[in-house]
Amino acid sequence: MSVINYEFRNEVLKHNASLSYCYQCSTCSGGCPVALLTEGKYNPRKIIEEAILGLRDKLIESQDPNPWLCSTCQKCVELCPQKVELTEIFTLVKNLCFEEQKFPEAFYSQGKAVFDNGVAIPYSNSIIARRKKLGLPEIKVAPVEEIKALMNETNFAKNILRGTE
Amino acid sequence: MGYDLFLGCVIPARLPYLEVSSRKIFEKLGIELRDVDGFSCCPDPTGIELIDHETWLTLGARNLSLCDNNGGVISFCSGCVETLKGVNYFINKDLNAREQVNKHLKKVGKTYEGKTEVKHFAQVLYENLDKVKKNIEKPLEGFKVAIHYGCHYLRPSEIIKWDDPFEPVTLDEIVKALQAESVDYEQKMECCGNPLEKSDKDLSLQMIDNKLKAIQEAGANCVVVVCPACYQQFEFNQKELNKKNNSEYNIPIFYLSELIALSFGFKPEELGFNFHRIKPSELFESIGFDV
Amino acid sequence: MVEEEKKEEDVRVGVFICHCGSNIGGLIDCKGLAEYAGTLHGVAHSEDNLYTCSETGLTAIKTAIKENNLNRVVVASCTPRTHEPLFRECISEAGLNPYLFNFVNIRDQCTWVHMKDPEGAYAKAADLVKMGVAKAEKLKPLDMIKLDINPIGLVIGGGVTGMSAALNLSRQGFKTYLVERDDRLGGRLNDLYKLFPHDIEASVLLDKLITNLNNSPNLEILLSTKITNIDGFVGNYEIELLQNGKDVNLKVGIIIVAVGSSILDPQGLFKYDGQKIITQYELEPKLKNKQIKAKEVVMIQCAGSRNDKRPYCSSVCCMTALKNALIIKEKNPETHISILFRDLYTPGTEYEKYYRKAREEGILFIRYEENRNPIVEENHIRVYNEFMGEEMLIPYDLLVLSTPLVANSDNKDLAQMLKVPTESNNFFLEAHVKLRPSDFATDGVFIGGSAKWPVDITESIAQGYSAASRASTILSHKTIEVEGSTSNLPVYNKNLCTGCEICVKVCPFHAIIKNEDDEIEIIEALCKGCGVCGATCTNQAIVIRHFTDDQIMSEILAYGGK
Amino acid sequence: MIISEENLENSSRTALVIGGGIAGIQAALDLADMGIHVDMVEKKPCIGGKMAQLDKTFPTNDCSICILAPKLSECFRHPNITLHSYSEVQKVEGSAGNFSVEILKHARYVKESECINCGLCTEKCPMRVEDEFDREIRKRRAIYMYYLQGVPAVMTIDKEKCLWFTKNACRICEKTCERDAIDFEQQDQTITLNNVGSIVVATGYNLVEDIETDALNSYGYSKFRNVVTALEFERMECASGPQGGHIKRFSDGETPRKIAFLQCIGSRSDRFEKYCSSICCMYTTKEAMIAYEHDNSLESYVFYIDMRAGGKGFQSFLRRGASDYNINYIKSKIAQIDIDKDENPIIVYEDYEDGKIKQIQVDLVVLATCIIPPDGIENLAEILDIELNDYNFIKTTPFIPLETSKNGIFTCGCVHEPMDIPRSVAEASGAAARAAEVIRGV
Repeated sequence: MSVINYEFRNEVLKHNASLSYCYQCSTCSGGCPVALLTEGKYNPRKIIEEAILGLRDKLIESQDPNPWLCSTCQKCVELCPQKVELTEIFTLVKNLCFEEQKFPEAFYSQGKAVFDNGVAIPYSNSIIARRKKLGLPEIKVAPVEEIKALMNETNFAKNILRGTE
Repeated sequence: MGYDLFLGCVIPARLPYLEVSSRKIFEKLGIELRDVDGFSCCPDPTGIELIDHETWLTLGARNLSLCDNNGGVISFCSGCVETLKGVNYFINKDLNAREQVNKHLKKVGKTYEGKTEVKHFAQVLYENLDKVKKNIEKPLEGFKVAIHYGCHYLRPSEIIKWDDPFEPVTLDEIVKALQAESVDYEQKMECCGNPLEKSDKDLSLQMIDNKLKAIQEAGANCVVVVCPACYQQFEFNQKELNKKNNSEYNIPIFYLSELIALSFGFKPEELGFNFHRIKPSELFESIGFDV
Repeated sequence: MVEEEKKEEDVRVGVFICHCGSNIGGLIDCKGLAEYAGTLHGVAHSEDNLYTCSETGLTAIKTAIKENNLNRVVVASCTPRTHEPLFRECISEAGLNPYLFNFVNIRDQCTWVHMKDPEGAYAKAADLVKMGVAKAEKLKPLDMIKLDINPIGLVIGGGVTGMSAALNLSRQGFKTYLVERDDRLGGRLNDLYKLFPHDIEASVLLDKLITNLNNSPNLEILLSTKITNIDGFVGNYEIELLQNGKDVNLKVGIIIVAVGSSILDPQGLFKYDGQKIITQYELEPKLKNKQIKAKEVVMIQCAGSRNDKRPYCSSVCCMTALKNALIIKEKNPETHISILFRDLYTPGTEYEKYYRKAREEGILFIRYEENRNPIVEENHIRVYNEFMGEEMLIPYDLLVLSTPLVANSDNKDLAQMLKVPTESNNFFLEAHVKLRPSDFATDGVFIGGSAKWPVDITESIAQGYSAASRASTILSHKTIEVEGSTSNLPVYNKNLCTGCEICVKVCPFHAIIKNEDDEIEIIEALCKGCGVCGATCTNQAIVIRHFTDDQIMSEILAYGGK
Repeated sequence: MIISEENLENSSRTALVIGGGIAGIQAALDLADMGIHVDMVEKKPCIGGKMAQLDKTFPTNDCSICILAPKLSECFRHPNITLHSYSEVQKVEGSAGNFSVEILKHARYVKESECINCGLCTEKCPMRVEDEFDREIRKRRAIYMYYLQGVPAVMTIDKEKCLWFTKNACRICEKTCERDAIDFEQQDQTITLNNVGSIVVATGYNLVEDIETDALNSYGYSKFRNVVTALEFERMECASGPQGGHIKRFSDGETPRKIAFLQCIGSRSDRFEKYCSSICCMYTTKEAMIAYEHDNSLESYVFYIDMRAGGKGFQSFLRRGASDYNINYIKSKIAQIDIDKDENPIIVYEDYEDGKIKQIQVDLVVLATCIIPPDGIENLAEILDIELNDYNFIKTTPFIPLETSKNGIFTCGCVHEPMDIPRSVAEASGAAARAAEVIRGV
């Protein structure tokens, strides 16, 4: 039994006012490739309705529907007749899940890699050799310390490292 | 003129052979690509952005702040392009976001005002299609190409502002210019499923399975992509699917730059085709394409 | 008349078989049917046309009348309901009396109902044409009745519709009476605070309308006045009224019905208590007096409508709810408002924009299903939210029911006095819902506003004007000729009458009375020619012209006689 | 009831009605029946407007042309109405009570007084041209009757397509005509009306696809043969339409057994038209009912956002649709459609009842495309010096309905707001009443 949570609703609205225009027509869910594959277990419209009603528990705690199943294909954004910026709202939801440390493991490894190396895929010796063989220019190394500094600034470091502690 | 080149992570560190063909064709076309010091991960619009939008925006803005604004920046990767265009979009749309980002950047002595123009490499090629045509030495006759535009090459159109989000034409026109055939297939505009790899591998495989099935049914003999994430999804998963479902996928996957390079007369050896998991040589033989 | 002097052998019938596109021609052989008609007794000309009713077809009839010297015309086509007047007018333009025309219905009665049996349909059509020709031979020219028009209008109902109608009629130059049973003009406008979609105050509009009425020289307003009796017919109505206990009599030429609608009694709906649970109409004055302090407001749409008892959409409630919700929000943006709806009704340009604005202002919309009404509990509403696929609890300290407009309970009485029909929900029923929205089937009586169907203020005003226009088409003339009744008008033979008065009882149009001399009298202007009296009369004292025994027998004999 | 010709004294002022659809016709008839002379201007070769293109009308399911045709004739024959068909208003001067109007009457190259619409010329004309009235489902000739039951019932030569005008050849029609009705020398004519007391603008509407098919593209319109618009379907259903009343889909000529009707195409959208087109829920139900009457094995699916049925008898119409006509109403807006290898449209939708995403294959898709302001409205507004609203319809003000921004000029019907026929007719009468006020000048 859900109860409307105006506080959280307003938090989402403050972040993205387009949410309010949704009239629940289901263009998004009908056009979503993942919704089709999962027979509606993943449902972008329902996430939006939960955001409209401010159902933080469903969105962040129980993650029903699972926001990480969005393939970011952006079809819904493109098709929405009310120009609701669905994926931006989904991003907010996932960002909040991240803050609550409720996110898939793979995102952790990618985030950690960028924090440690400045890039998502560190350069292995074999790749460096292969590049040479292919006649490609030498790799320019990302300034790791500068990136780390910024990631500390934005609190990313704190959140990503929290998982490892 | 020319462009600053934003390489990103996947191509240089995992698929360097795709970088080869890309650099070669731009060189042949006489379009200068400048390597820039100090770039980091773009960062990934299907990764970092989803967990921390602010960090994504900040690092992206930092990357753009390194460009010299002479002609703008291009990338071989649709994900990087979406991030960089997205950063411009948000920074220009939301002044609070711009202020916040610049507050962070100031700490590392940088600033970014959202002015650097960002282009996908396919966009530049499309804009120079006449030049491309002039350099064709070996028309790609017999190539029945299933074009995979990929989501982030097109959408969100508010941010990408390039081709039509559902009825795109640019890649078709490039492929046709190479005198290859663009094969229409049922799932053409669907997502390859790569971003789901992080959260649900099975779903991700189902999506690429559906695409490959449709491509096979339509009678295409190869696929062309313009994004390394899509490339990996198509190229790396065929064997796995075959094992899992008893399917018989063996469809070579080309990067757009590779097809163009072939038509320009570059040899498979110099393009690093030996690094492809699904070797294109069988295709060349079967259609009598004389490399 | 020329035709009357002609002897029977001079009868020259023209038969026109209409294909009606493929409606008839697609199933049966119209050409063959026309050829067959040409062989019938009395037929001097026959042809088939793709659309006899088109200008091309009508020209063909007129040409044939001239070229073949026809004096009777039979058209076999769709239905006399829509097309008989047209063909009558056509032959009268060619110089024939319009009643020398006979209609044979071969679409509705043949090709439509026997769609799966083309041969049977053809045989039946041939029989009907044969019978139609036989009757045509016996047709007699008839005249119409000319009626004087009393160029005065009566508008019943002083709400926004009636005021608009009266204003227009008087501005067109017609003396007009505006009768209102209340002691003030304005009707529902008096109960409303602001009006959608531009949120002007109802009193502003009302004041403006009243000022305009007061400045109109031809207008007489009768307040606190009830209609007690209506006599007469188009052009000549006699109205008895009761004004503050005094009898008043008016003579008018037309009547416009603009009595509006009523508010549903909410007792028993969603635990209505008049305090914490009220209707939108009760909310209006509270909004005006700024009495709303509630923090949690819930509104329920279709409260008492779109159900088995009242299966209609009252069409104004969604906009009313949006408007009132926006007023509350404007005064106190912190108020939480949820609107529980089934299908949000905001058609057109401004209304859809208003709905979007309501969403923008943070009003929540929750859809419930027809068979899962929200349940009102002590401090919250329990509703199955279709969008979530689960039940929700919504707290409330004010519940507002969007109840429908309903027909006035005394519509039936007025309808009886006017001899006009009402529909199943007791709203007045117009002549044709599509093309005659402001007319009644009874000539000289018109309708507008929520008396006919719930409509908003803007549309009520337009409908008031519309009724005035239709009324003006009559009032603009010194006389009119009444058509429908004349063709079938009964002829009453006093000598045969036994005085049983059955005809008086059966006449559905109250056109037959027993007069002061104790004689049966037929009021021609009221007669619609239905023929019930003639069929009922035990002594053949009433004969229906245009449907005489002779004419009908000739049809029967043509079908099966020797 | 017949109105006699003995009128009340009328001022010598006349009325101008622009637009010969059902709204214009009703306004003209009312004014004429009040004894006021009316000049009616219609751009097309014949009056009748959109209503003439419809098969049936809701909620009574009356045959549209059957109930309209008598009114067309009445308009044509009324002694107080002068009909200017194939004409446009090109200049208006003056003010309420005394406008002067210039009308451009296009040359038909056919003498209206001579042509009897016998059809011989059309039969012989060698040019095949897309038929606008039948929404290009069939071809007509370069000399043509605008539609079968059209009024005035005279031919028109399509100058753009006629071989004589394009290639200086042919003139077969001229040789064929037994009444010498063809006149290649005919010129456009300017007609001046003075003493026009009031003007009623009733130029109706266009459909979104008339101007731009963007809103239809994600449904494969013009790419998939089995995706049609509602007005095309209307013509397909119509007995006098291009398919002779036997509904056949375009890919294989088969009768569809499963039809999906998609609502809000181009309307209620921030991308296309923001407003609700008002009539689509009802006309869709009607179309599905009529299709069912053609073939009782038909299943219909109506995909909607909100069913909007507020008019008289509309709710019971929908209920009947569901109970007696096999119409399934599904609350779900369709995002896109695809086709299978037999060109059957595939529809994916969310079913709110169980929250599942479902897929159905149908034989035909009908798009409920939305009403937009009529072509040329900006120009007309400029000529009349009246304002348009945010949506480019004629601007009116709530509580002052039917009045345009200019004194003495009134409007009715879809040219100022999307609406159904009963409301258009009521408004037309209302506009006539207001015009009469001005003309009578009391």
